[in-house]
Amino acid sequence: MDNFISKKIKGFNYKNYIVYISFGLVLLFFSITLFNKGFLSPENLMNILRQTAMISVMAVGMTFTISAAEIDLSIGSIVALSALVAALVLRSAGIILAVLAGLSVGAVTGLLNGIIVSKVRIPSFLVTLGTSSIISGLARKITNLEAVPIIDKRFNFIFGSGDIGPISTLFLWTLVIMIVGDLVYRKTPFGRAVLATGGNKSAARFSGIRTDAVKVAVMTISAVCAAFAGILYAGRLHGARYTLGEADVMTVIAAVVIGGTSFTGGRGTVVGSIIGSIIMGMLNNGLLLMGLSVSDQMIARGIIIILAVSLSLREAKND
Amino acid sequence: MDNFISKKIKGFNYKNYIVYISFGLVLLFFSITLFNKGFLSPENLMNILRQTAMISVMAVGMTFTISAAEIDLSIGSIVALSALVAALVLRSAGIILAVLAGLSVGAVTGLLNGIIVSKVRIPSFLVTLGTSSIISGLARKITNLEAVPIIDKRFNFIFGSGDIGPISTLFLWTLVIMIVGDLVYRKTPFGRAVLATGGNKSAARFSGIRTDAVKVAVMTISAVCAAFAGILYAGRLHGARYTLGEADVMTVIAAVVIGGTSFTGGRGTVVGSIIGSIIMGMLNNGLLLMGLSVSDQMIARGIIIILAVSLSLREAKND
Amino acid sequence: MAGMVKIDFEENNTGIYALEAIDIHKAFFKNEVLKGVTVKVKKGEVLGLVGSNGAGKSTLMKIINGVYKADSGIIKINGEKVYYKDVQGARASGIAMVYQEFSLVPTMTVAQNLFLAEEPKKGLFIDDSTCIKKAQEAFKDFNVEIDPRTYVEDLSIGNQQIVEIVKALIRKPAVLILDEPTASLTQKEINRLFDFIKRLKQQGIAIIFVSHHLREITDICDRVVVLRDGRVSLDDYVKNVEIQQIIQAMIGRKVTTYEYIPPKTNITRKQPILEVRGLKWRDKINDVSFSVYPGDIVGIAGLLGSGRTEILKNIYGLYRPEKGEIIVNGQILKINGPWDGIKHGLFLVPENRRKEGIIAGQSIRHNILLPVWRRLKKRLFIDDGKGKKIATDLSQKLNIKMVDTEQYVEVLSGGNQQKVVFAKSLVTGPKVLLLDDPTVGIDVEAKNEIANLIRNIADEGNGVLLVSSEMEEMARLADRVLVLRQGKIIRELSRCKGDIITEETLTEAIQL
Amino acid sequence: GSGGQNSNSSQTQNAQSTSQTKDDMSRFDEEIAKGPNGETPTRSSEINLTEEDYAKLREGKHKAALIWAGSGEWYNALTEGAKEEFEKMGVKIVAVSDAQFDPAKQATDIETALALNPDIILSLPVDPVSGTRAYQPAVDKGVTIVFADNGVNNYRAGKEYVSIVTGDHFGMGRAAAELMNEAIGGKGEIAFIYHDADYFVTNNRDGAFKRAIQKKYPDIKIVAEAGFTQENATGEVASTILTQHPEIKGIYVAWDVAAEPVVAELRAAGRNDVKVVTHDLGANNDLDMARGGNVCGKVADMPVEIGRTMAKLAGYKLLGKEAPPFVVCSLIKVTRDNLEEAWKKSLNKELPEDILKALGKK
Ligand SMILES: Nc1ncnc2c1ncn2[C@@H]1O[C@H](COP(=O)(O)OP(=O)(O)OP(=O)(O)O)[C@@H](O)[C@H]1O
Ligand SMILES: Nc1ncnc2c1ncn2[C@@H]1O[C@H](COP(=O)(O)OP(=O)(O)OP(=O)(O)O)[C@@H](O)[C@H]1O
Ligand SMILES: [Mg+2]
Ligand SMILES: [Mg+2]
Repeated sequence: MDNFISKKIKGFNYKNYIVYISFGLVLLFFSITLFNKGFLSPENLMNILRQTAMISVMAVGMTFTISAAEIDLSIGSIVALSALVAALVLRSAGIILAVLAGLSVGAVTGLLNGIIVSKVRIPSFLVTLGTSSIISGLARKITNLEAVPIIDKRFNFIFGSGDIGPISTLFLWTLVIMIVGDLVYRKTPFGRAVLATGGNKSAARFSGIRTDAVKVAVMTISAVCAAFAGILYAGRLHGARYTLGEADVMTVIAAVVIGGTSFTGGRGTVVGSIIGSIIMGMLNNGLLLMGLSVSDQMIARGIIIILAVSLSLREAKND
Repeated sequence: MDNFISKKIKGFNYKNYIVYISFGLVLLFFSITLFNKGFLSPENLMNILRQTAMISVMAVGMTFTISAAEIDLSIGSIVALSALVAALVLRSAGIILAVLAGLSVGAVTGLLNGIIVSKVRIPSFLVTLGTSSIISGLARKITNLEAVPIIDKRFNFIFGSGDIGPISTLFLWTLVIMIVGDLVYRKTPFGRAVLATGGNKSAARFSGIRTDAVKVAVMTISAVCAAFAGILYAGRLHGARYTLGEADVMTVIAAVVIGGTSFTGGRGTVVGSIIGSIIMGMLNNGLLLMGLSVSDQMIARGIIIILAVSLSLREAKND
Repeated sequence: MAGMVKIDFEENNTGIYALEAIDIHKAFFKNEVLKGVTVKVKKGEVLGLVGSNGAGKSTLMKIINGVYKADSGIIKINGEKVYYKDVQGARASGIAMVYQEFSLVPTMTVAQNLFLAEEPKKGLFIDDSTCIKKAQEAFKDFNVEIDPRTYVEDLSIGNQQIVEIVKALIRKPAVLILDEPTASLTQKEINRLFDFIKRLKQQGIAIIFVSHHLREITDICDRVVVLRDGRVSLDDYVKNVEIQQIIQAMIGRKVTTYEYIPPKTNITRKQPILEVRGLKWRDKINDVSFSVYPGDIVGIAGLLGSGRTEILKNIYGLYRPEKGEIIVNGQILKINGPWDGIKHGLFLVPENRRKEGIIAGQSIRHNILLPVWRRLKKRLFIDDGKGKKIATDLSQKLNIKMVDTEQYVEVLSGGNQQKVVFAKSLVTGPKVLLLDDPTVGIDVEAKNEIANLIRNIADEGNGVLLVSSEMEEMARLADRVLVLRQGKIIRELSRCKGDIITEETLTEAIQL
Repeated sequence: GSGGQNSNSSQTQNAQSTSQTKDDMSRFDEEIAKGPNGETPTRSSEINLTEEDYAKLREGKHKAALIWAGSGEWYNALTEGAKEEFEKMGVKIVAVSDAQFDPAKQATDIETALALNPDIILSLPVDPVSGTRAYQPAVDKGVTIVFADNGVNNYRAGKEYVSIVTGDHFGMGRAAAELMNEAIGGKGEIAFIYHDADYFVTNNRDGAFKRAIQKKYPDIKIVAEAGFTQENATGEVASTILTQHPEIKGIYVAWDVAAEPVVAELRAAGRNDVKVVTHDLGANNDLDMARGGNVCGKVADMPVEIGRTMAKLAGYKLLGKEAPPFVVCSLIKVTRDNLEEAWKKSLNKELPEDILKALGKK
């Protein structure tokens, strides 16, 4: 990751390391204000990593989508449906089948999104707003709003509740997804195709990139990541519920944007998005530890986000 | 592809009239499925117009913001705070003061958003996500979550509850805002500056447009419109509370995008956004009249939005 | 060198055609662009393709490269019919193209752009070090200093153009299409490019070369094809035709080109309309001082990256000078941005059409009137009737090839887009006109027209500061020329002081 | 084993009760709140601490975290009640959280709060199913847990948690039915606007109201039923009901905030003849009630009381006192006449000025 940063700096693209400064600032802030309140205790730090795992996983997928200058609002609903499907399948079948079933929810929705976006040329914002509403509806109907408990210990251990030594399996999953995502994003022709499509669509076409296929691919990636996040939620909570992921879309997008991926596409980093998601997690965690009222937590969160990003921008520009 | 471009050769952006086709399609659909269920009754149609008023007002503001290739996520929180402030001021002062106080909430927030966006150059998505969180927090604290009733009959009549003949004042306000907004958008140098800034910021600067000022202006416009929507909510509900406008942001953006304003900026229409907002209102109304369950409403809404837009795109291209 | 051209042309005379595009038809909507065009090019042959703006050159090239689908017509490679529906297909048949419009990804590095869609891989992953190494070699060949790791958006327009060329060359094509590759390059780079083209000829590569500089055509091409109104109006060996014949075939009449257009009345150089004193900006401009007088057309000549653009941008208020003063009409200006510049009668025609010139997704009218909406206000609202008239008149004056002024600029041909950019400067009626390569990609006829317009503006008592990479344009317009090297004025040529200003003298002045 | 039973019975207390068979009257009447494991309820008034108890607790210097499911006036009152008692006990509140009804967020909040090593957690669980896992870390750390409103599957009073304190949600539903009956004079058609989401409190109240109408008041017909999820989006629901059933005389709405847009629509339609009954207090609608508008009856539970009782029960545990497993706080039927008293009892607040004026008491 170090040589990753330095490489970018050589490329004069300070935008890509702003997020690390923000991260440092927020960490510093809480370390000072909460130094005696267990913020820096290993357990708490592991808590943060565990709690942000699902957001991080979705952020990896969303990084591809936003880099290609598209957006995916359907991830929240996919989380819920995939978790429910996996939980239901698990009643009668094995883990592998359950996971595949869950993921296929994402795959199907993502393909649908992608095809409509690239063939019918409706803005992905509208398409995914629509599918999101459809999928949420299905998630509500599939069990008629009832939560589905998961008793399969192995499933729960592997996806979310287990620890290997001091390390939560959720964190391990995040690592895996991050590494795979980062390599695909930075080191494969596909990753370049995504960046090119987002950065200058016609230039990409002129260079012989099938931009339509790329759009289908990125929509599918973010959807499948969301489906996997749903499975992790199910494993973490030992059950699934139609409300899962409802509130996550904005958090995920925020994480990706804080991570330095540009809405206009063509620019971004996977690792940055993960850091962004951890920053959001630190905020929830730290502000709660401060013992602030819910209202004060909201105010503080807003101020810190804006301040952190502004300050890091300054930093980054000044050198 | 060529076909798509050919439309522009005619010097006519077909995107601008898709929304009317969508509108027609949705209207047709409900007129047929609900012809004996009072959908077309004057009262019901007026209901739709009345209930969409606040969304429409915000959509007008958001049209400017998105046309300048920015976004404003803080409008929801502004609605709540402005309504509360107006209601509180109303206890001790007159209508005019109360309205001004409410609007100034929008003005201040909008200016803040705009200045941070244009001077510090943080993406408006992040800035407004932050301020939105701050403003919501304040809205909760200002009355410690308590609702503030409004007893001033004149206020309630003028803003939201009154009727002039069969026409609701809410609808009249929508008309006023729409006409003013449309004229400013289409007929003034400022409107052209907004479009230019959204279309190609640096080209606009080279031609002498103060793009930074434009960005501040659009962020302020959307915020002030939101503040006014808050006042309308207060007048309609005879009171204010911190939960107002919570769920409106997505609806407003959807209305604007359905209305044909492009996320990448540089093109759009105010009237289109209003139609977009009415389409959303028709959907709520029609699906309820159909007697669908909430889940089925969600599914239907998603399908109809996607279908309507796709079909209209087809229409638009094939003539 | 001409001799050498002939020699290997003769060699390939008998060879079969590397590429044939036969009876190509193409219409965009109702706008018939190509009405049965046939071009053929042999191995090791350089085919020059010329035609006035909007004649259909780029369209034809894009059809050959698989970007557009022809309505009818066939394409043969090495005598065999080929069908491909996209750029990959064309590349598979060994075709590579340098597009006229910017076609790099600004947010990616130079190296990433060069190898886009065919990155060398080591195992599963892209081998970046190889990319960078190959890129560095390629640039050394071209002897330009471009770091493959820089982001394209940070490059000057000239360097971006070079990257585009290298990107095509690096693909080692059998057929190479160059659509106005020399635009916004200076003679230095152009010579390098020509050396390359000659090398490729010897390797038996077929080349199609599009340009509005007929001199270049006669220098480098074996055959020339002229497009006019969507048909081939001339197809002959360069050795058999005169430049005037080519022009005749292009526009149906002769035009006298290239000689100096003198001011109507001689210029009295007392009170300067624009004065620059001790200008310094970063390491790109050092202590630059000069004056422009009413009626004066002052040229700034220099190599790529010598800082010409930066001088203009400092004057115009786009960059903030670190030292020095900008004085207009004897008044020291405090300029915070172009809007202030424009208030004081300045206007800049930028060198970067796509980024700084046009709003592609908006109409010709909206683009032309962009700087003057305020002035078109009648009471509260814009008088669109008046605006339309102004826009239409200007478009006709510059004869922009279009359907009407409501057409989107993005669908105009490159040269016509440039005319739109230039038109903007005319609506403002500037007192000091700053021109940075104002006629890139504009055809011979329109260039004449614009040259006269510029002279008229000066004759009306205004000042003109002209940056151009085309020395013939400089020679035709400039009364005085400041020679710039690494941000310093190293020499001033002035006709009134008896210096001769011609292409040759200028070229030699900036080189040494 | 017993685990299975528990989860069943707790299910009974939750979502399923809405879909219960309406046939046998007896089954319905005993539908008083019962503990997850069938415990019979204890009155909150029976939970008390002596001065000595308080003194003893103060020595402990304990810390408490309040892990709520949402936020709003009701939760404020809940917090107030707990704070009040905790102050007497010298317990410090180190964290207050709002899960925004997201079970994952609540799990997160619990983990986070544990970093502050609280001795007490007062909590309102979002979801009994995922709760089992979510509270496990706290249980493992031996934290004293007191639940509000509902338990968690497979947990048992005295083991994983101390006890559950709740309002009588079924009772509230039935009381609402009585109010509706009085409001429209015993007969007529009404509309039923319910919370179409899986949340036991609202589900139980709505369900009980509906069944009570069907069982006890044969002359009252529910002619229109519509659910909602967005409390601000009930106006559309109400207006469409009015379009299709102009004859209705009353509307039941799941809770106060959700009733505001409904009232607004009634006003807009000029239908001051349609009576609205709902749950919870709230200034806007209470003003309407005070002025004899559409709102004519409300049922409120006692959040402050619940908060107090939860804190006391935590005290019981820390003192090693025997704590009853299931405690129910009373409810109050609110009409124009007892508004002032209701605010005092339920929210421990004075009635806002405007409303007092409207009542002619100022
Ligand atoms: N994508 C397009 N859609 C519609 N019309 C187009 C499109 N591309 C080109 N045209 C039209 O086709 C005609 C030929 O354009 P083309 O770019 O081929 O001209 P050109 O010969 O390259 O001119 P120039 O010398 O200025 O580059 C022009 O009138 C242009 O308006
Ligand atoms: N590193 C850079 N980052 C951003 N913009 C740059 C950079 N280098 C050059 N530019 C822009 O490119 C344009 C031209 O720069 P530069 O002078 O290097 O090339 P040029 O235009 O060929 O020079 P000249 O005008 O002297 O030929 C200027 O607008 C400059 O701001
Ligand atoms: Mg061309
Ligand atoms: Mg230049």
